[in-house]
Amino acid sequence: MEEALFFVAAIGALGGAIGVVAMRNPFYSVLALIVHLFSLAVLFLLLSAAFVAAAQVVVYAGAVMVLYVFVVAYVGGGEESAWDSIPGQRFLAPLLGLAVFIELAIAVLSSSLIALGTDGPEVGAGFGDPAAIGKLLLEKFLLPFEASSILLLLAAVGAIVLAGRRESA
Amino acid sequence: MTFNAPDIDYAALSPVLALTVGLCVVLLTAVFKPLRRTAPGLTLFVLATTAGLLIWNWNDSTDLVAGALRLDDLAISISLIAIAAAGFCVLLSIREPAAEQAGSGEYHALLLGSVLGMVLLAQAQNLVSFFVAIETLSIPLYILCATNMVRERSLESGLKYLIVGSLGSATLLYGMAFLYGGSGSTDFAAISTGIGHAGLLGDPLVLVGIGMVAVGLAFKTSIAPFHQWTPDVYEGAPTPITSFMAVATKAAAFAVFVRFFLVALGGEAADWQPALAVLAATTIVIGNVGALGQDSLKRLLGWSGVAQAGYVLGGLVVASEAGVDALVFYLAGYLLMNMAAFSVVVARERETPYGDDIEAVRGLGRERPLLAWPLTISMLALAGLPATVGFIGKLYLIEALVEGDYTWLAVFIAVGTMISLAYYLRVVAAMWMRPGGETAPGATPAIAGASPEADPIDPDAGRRPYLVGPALLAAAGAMFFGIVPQPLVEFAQHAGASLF
Amino acid sequence: MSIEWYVVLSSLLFAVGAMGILLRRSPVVILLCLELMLNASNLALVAFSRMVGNQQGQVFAVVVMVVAACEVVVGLGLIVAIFRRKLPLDVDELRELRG
Amino acid sequence: MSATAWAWLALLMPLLGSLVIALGFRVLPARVAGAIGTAAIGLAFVCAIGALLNLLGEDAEARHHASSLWDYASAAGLDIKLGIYVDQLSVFMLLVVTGISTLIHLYSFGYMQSDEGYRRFFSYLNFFVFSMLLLVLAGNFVLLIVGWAFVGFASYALISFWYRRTTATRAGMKAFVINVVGDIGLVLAAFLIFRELGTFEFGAVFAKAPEVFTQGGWTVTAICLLLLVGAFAKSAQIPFHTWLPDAMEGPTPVSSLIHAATMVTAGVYLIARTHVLFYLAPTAADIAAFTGLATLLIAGTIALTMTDLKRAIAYSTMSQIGYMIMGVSIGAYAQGLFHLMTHAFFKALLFMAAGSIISAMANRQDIDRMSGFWRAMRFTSLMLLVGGLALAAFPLTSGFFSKDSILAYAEARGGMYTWMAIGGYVGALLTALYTFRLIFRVLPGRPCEEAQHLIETGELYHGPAINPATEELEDAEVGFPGAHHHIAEQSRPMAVAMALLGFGALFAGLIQVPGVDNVLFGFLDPAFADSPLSEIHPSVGAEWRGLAIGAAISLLGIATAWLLWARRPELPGLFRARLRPLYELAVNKWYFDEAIDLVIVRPALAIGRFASSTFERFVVDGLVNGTKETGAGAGGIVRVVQSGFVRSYALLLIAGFAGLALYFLLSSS
Amino acid sequence: MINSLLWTPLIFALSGLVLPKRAVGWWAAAGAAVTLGLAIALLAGFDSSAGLQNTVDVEWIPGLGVDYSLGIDGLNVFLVLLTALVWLGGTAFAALREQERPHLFFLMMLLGETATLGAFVAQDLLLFVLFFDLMLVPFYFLFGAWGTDREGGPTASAATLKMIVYTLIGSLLMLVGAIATAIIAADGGQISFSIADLARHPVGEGSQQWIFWFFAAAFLVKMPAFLLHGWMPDAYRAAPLPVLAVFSGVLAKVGAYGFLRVVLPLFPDATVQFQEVVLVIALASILYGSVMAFTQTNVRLIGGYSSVAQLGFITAGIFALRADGADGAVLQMVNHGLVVAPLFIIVALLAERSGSEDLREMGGMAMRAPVLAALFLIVTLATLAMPGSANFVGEFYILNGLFQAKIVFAFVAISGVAMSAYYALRLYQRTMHNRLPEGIASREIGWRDGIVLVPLVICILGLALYPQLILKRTNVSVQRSVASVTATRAQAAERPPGGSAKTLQRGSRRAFWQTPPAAHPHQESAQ
Repeated sequence: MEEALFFVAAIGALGGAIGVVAMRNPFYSVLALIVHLFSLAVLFLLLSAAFVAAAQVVVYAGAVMVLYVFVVAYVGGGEESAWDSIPGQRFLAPLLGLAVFIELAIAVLSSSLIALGTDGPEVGAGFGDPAAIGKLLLEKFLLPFEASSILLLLAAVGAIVLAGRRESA
Repeated sequence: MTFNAPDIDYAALSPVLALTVGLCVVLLTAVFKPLRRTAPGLTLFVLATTAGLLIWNWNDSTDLVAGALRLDDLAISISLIAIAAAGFCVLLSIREPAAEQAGSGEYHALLLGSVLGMVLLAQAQNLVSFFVAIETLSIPLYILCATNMVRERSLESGLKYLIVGSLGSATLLYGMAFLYGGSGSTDFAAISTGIGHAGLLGDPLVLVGIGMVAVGLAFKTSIAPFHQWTPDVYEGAPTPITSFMAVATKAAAFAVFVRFFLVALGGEAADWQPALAVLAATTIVIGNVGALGQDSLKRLLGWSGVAQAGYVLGGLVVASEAGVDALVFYLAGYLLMNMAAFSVVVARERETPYGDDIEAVRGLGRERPLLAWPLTISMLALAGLPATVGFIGKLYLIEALVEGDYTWLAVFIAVGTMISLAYYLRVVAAMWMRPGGETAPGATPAIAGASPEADPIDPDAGRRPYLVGPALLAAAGAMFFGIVPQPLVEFAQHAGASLF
Repeated sequence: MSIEWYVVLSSLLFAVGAMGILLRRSPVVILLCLELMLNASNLALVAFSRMVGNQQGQVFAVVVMVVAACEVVVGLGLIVAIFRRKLPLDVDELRELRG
Repeated sequence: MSATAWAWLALLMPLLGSLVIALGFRVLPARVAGAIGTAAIGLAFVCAIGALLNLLGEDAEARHHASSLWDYASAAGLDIKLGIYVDQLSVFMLLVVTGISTLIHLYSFGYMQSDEGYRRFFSYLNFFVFSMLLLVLAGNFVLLIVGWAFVGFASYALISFWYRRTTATRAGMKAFVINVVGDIGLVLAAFLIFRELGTFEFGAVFAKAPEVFTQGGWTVTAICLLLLVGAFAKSAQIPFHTWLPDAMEGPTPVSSLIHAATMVTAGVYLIARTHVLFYLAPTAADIAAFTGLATLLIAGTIALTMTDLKRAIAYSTMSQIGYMIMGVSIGAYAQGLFHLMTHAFFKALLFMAAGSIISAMANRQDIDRMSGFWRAMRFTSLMLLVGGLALAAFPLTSGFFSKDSILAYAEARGGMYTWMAIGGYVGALLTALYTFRLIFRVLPGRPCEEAQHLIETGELYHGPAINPATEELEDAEVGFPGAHHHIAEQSRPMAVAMALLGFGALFAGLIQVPGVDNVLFGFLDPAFADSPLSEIHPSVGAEWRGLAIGAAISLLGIATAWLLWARRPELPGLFRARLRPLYELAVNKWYFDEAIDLVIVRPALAIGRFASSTFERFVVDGLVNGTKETGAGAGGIVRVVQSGFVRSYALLLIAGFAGLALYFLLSSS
Repeated sequence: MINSLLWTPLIFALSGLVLPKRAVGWWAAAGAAVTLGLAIALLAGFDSSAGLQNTVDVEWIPGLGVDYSLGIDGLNVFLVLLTALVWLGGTAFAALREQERPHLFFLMMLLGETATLGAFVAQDLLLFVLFFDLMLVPFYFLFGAWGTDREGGPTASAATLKMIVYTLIGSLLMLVGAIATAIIAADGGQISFSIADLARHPVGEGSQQWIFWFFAAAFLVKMPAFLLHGWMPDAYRAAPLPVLAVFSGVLAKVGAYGFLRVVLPLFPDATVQFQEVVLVIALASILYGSVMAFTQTNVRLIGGYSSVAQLGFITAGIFALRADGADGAVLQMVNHGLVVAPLFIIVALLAERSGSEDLREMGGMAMRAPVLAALFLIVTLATLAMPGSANFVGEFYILNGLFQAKIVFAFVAISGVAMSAYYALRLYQRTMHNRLPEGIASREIGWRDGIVLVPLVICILGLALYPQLILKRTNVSVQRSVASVTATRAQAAERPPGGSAKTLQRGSRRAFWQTPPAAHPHQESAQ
């Protein structure tokens, strides 16, 4: 059961990812990403990370993607021409991607870390539920939590600075 | 449900708090039109306070907020450098078109945000706060680079920085994930013990993790081959921001570089030392040859910044206390040298139609001695000539390197310096050795022609105290610490001692 | 289902994302690819957190989401600004700065 | 006052004179300068006599003293003092040099009168005398070298005295460089001596030498050969002689003082001074002797064909010095010095006379243009004749005794030296020939234009001032060479000087007549007592036999000369036609200049040209530019990679990451 | 005392900035004069039997083990004097002429003096390196800003840049070398750069070998030596003459001085090992320099290449590794400085008269200028090491040392003497003698220039009369500097090298009895 779910989700995530890269039209790319995100959420659930999965769906598939859609709609998703202005890039990029993947895979598979082979230790029901995460966020990770809020504020300001209409314009 | 909030040592956290509060206050000025003018003053005040609080905490090291941060002399010294850089930046930003377009309040708020990121980064000793801090540092900078929106170059630099930067932080993050996996913890100290317990020293998983973290940090500190954004962004960004980035980002990134690699990955030193050494060497060579024959001063300084980063990295390569001392010392010196140079560039950029082209400083020696001397001193200092802080800095680094059996890297520094003379002295020559190119308006400038993009010319920017002052101050500092280096040496040694 | 699978999958996603950045020229898509990479990292984090049985990884993942959101916001802001300046939305066209 | 004190004084006088004249050149009237100069040398002569009397006051064995003023350069085991060494030899030289110099100064006082460079001339001349005295008085090799080089410089300065003449400056350069080569020989010799004996002091060297060196050992031979380089260069012995004829570019008094009477005989002095070493190195001594012989013959043949009055005499000087070198090398020390003295008299005299004639010729020196001066200038002609006779060793003149004493010694030593004696007699024949060739072509016959003019108007002929060597016009604007010089007939000082010398040339030989008196040798011999060779003494009979032969030869030579150049002037032409190759060889001075030019000068210049045009450009600059290019090239590459495409930056970043990861994977356990 | 000597020029330079344009030149000259006075006082109080004296030693950067320690001994006392003297000459000569931007000019001039003096008196290896590099800075400005651009050739600043980069390669490697020396010597202990300490326990042979070349590179380039002189021609053509006078007169010597002060005592093994190599370079410099000198027609270059040859002699003298050779070298450094400086000043005068610096366009200038001619003649004769000049004594000592050490090298080297005679006289004749070309004014030297030139020439004459003045005072220190090497040599002679300091000492004492004839009581004090 779990396996099947994993593979479905994995394929979904992978397919979504490839879709993002492959789609000529930004708009479709966005949609592909949404697929990807949902399948990721499933994977998170499989890893007993309920809160993360939820956040994934809400924050990403909800807020962020909407933002994307708006922007794409605003700037108009022109298809980009197939012709590549950088010689060799077309050819090198996949190679590098492959290389990176292989290296990472080797790193993981050849690691002497036993736990990697396991499904992970038994964990209680509370593992990864909002309460637990919230507790951590307010205790151990208080500072990053606060900091990220400031970060959000700054980002917002930035967005206004960049995109907001100025008196001058 | 119950949870017990971590006890917070407000005294030690005060700098961060001060910055945060200050940030918000400055942001408010953006909202109320009448207060617009006060933004720079306020910012300076905030920075001063923070600096004060930091100095107040000098000499004691404490873990903060459940070990997310650690305030020690390394953190303090680096934070001070960053704050000083920010202070200079604020002064140089007066009358800066970019600041006007972005709105003074927002502009300075973002600047403070970035500083906050740096201060956090310098103290971070937990992967999460590390990551958040580094993003808090970067994201405002992406924006600030693009703030001079009438100029295409500004936007371009912003976008480039954003893309490559995010790529870098993604890599960094993935590396963190591996290390977390390997050690089972996100605290630096715990990571090193965790790796040890799991017997993963030299394990591919961990090592590749280290590699990816190294890439991320190398990117921030513009180490080759992850340096390519540097010249472009430096050139495109508004000059005050460039000056800030050049010094503060490097400093903060190096701080965490040192802390993370020595505290969390100290056990793996034998593995990462050679790799970093090679990176340093390549950086030195690439940075210096890249700077040869550059006509844009900002670009030239960008390339030189790459090279300098290579030198500084040497201090980390040896993974010794002396190394860290040298690193901190050099960064402090770098602050002075760079600020002197950039202040002059800003001034000339505003008073001549040549932008930041080397033409702009031609004949400066006759025309504006008060600008020529700082630039000269900073160039000589960057070139590491004696009686400047640059010489002592190199001396310090080389001493550390030789002690750490990395003499060959020291030789690289020597050779690199030799190459660097070729372009540093070119600037000096332009200032003193040719008849001044006439700066009459209407002369066809080499760069950023009379296009609509061109910033307005302020004919006597070369006399503005808020430009000349910083230049003179920084230059004076660069010379003073070249002749009386001991105070700065002790400063650096404190910083180094806090890790060992 | 052993953790390895998840991690390998994440690395695959990471590679795909990187490849995307190298291949696509529309800044929007590039941002999307960055998202891919960050999510790959998230997957890895969560997987590892499951493996070591503490939730730090998950918290990290949450924070990463926030950060990612910020990057997106800023990125999109930039794109809009560029669009306003009537500049082509193609990273290859933006190369005044070089050499 | 001790002998050394006198010597120091003698050394001081000319130096003072030179300095006073030089520093006062703006204030001193010309004649005063001349007077000072002459007086200084005169006083030096007096001091010399003082030294002599002092020495005579002591017994023969104790007649050598060293004295030093201060440490000149003493460190690290080298001990070099500013010291002099006074013994019979040096006092003898002292006397000869100061004596002759006084007279020549007197002569110049008149001769140079109308010359702009008058003060400069006397300053130089005094400096020369100082240097010469330093040379002969030096108490160690270093100081000897100093004096040696100083005379070289003085001769350079005086050769190119009329420095507007390119020929003069070139000649000066030639003389100086060749002399420097000589100096180098001495320096190396000094090093070698120091290495073996650890000192430069004459006394110590000559004392230690016999113990340290074995007879004929290679070191001492090497030392002597190196010394010979110096000696030959200074004394114009083959192959270092080519500078001497050119040196005639200088004013005639200079030729007479430096290039006839004193400096050129320094080589003889050197060999005599270091006779101890030469005794220990017979090979070197023989080489020296043969060189002397060769020089005297070759120079003789060349002198036969010279048409330039002064150059002809110069070659005769070379050949006469050949005699002396031969003499002192084979052990005839005193004899050699005897000839040195007499030669000083008559050769100086000859030059003076020649100078007087040349003035009358308005600075022309070509004997083909001269004739009939007997009628025009009686006194000068007389003096020329006297000098000629002495040079040709006419019986009972000074040259007669001195030359034959050398040959007699050679004969007495026997073996191959007998052959040297024979060679010497052949040389004597040549001498007589070329001497009287000059005399018969210049004095008798119908007065030439210039002479005629002198007879009629009683004034000197004023032609356009031209350079005798190149026939090109002088730029007379300068005033030197002066509009005209002076002739003995019209200048009292010149006449006096010449008369005194004439007396010396005729009768100086009488102080040393075999079997009759032994003044000179008696005085000198003790100085050479430490060389067994000085024991050899030809019997009086043998001496007189030699004298008889000498007389016969000289008379024969004079007669032949009369036949060829006075009686039947067409004959020389015939001979010339017959013996064309021989003549060519002689008239081209045996092609020595060409040879040296080919072997040394051209290669050096070629190397120089190669170095500056090729090597410097390609190798040295190549090194510099090479580094520059590399840097620029690398910069170019880096900047191409910096393409501005953000995606290619990303590519490089990922690539870098891949590389780094690969490294870590490989280094992982 | 020594402090005031060192800083006086700088003080005058800075205070000069506030003066009006006309005064600043003379103020600077006054500064140089005061410095000279101090230098003379220093010499007067000099005790020729003692070693290092009136020393200053205070911590400068304790953090890095760098001290501010100065001192005078036989090696540098006369070089200091020379520096002060020549600088006075150059500065005064420049002050006599209209300079543009005089403030900057004289600031740099005097800064240069301080730096050079510093390099000479520094007793801390790092301080030495620092001053060594610092010397270049002012000359970069002086050459570049006041130099002459050559049409068809590089501009002044380009030529200067070449010079700086080229000479700094060496200096930077030297910096690495210096630090390496200190650290290796300290091994783990407290780092000290004091030359004396370092000499007491020299670093291992292996390290010596590469460090030696790092230093040698710096010094040889500075001189410059054959193949490393690529920067010289352009720089010399560009440089303003009064500056060139001091540059060529003094700075080149620092390199040679460095060998005696640093290389011999600190790297004895390497020195012995590479003796021949350096000697070959030295000989090459002698021959090449001379040959070039007599083919050049540009008067500056004749001076320049002759310096190459002269420095070759000096190097050869040092690397004879005998006391006499080294004595000669020190003496010759002073002589050469004393000769070259007036030479370039005279060249300046000639150029003013003939409007050209090319031999082919000069000549006959002695005509109306007997005094100038006389001064020039004396300088020329000194240049060609006329016996009777101090230069001769110098070369005599050098060559004697070489002769006793490596006879073959001596024979080759001495050929340079003959060539020097040729090119020096050639220079004199082609300018002063022969006929006067069109449009050349033969003017007598003015009294103001005379004031500059005559004292220098008098010094030449004085030394010629009494070179012992220098030899006596330098000898002790030179003996010490050489002793360490002779020690090594002797020890190498006995058994495979690489012994502790103790065996070194035994070896050296034996050595000093062995080497004839330079046996000298002072060598005992060398230990």
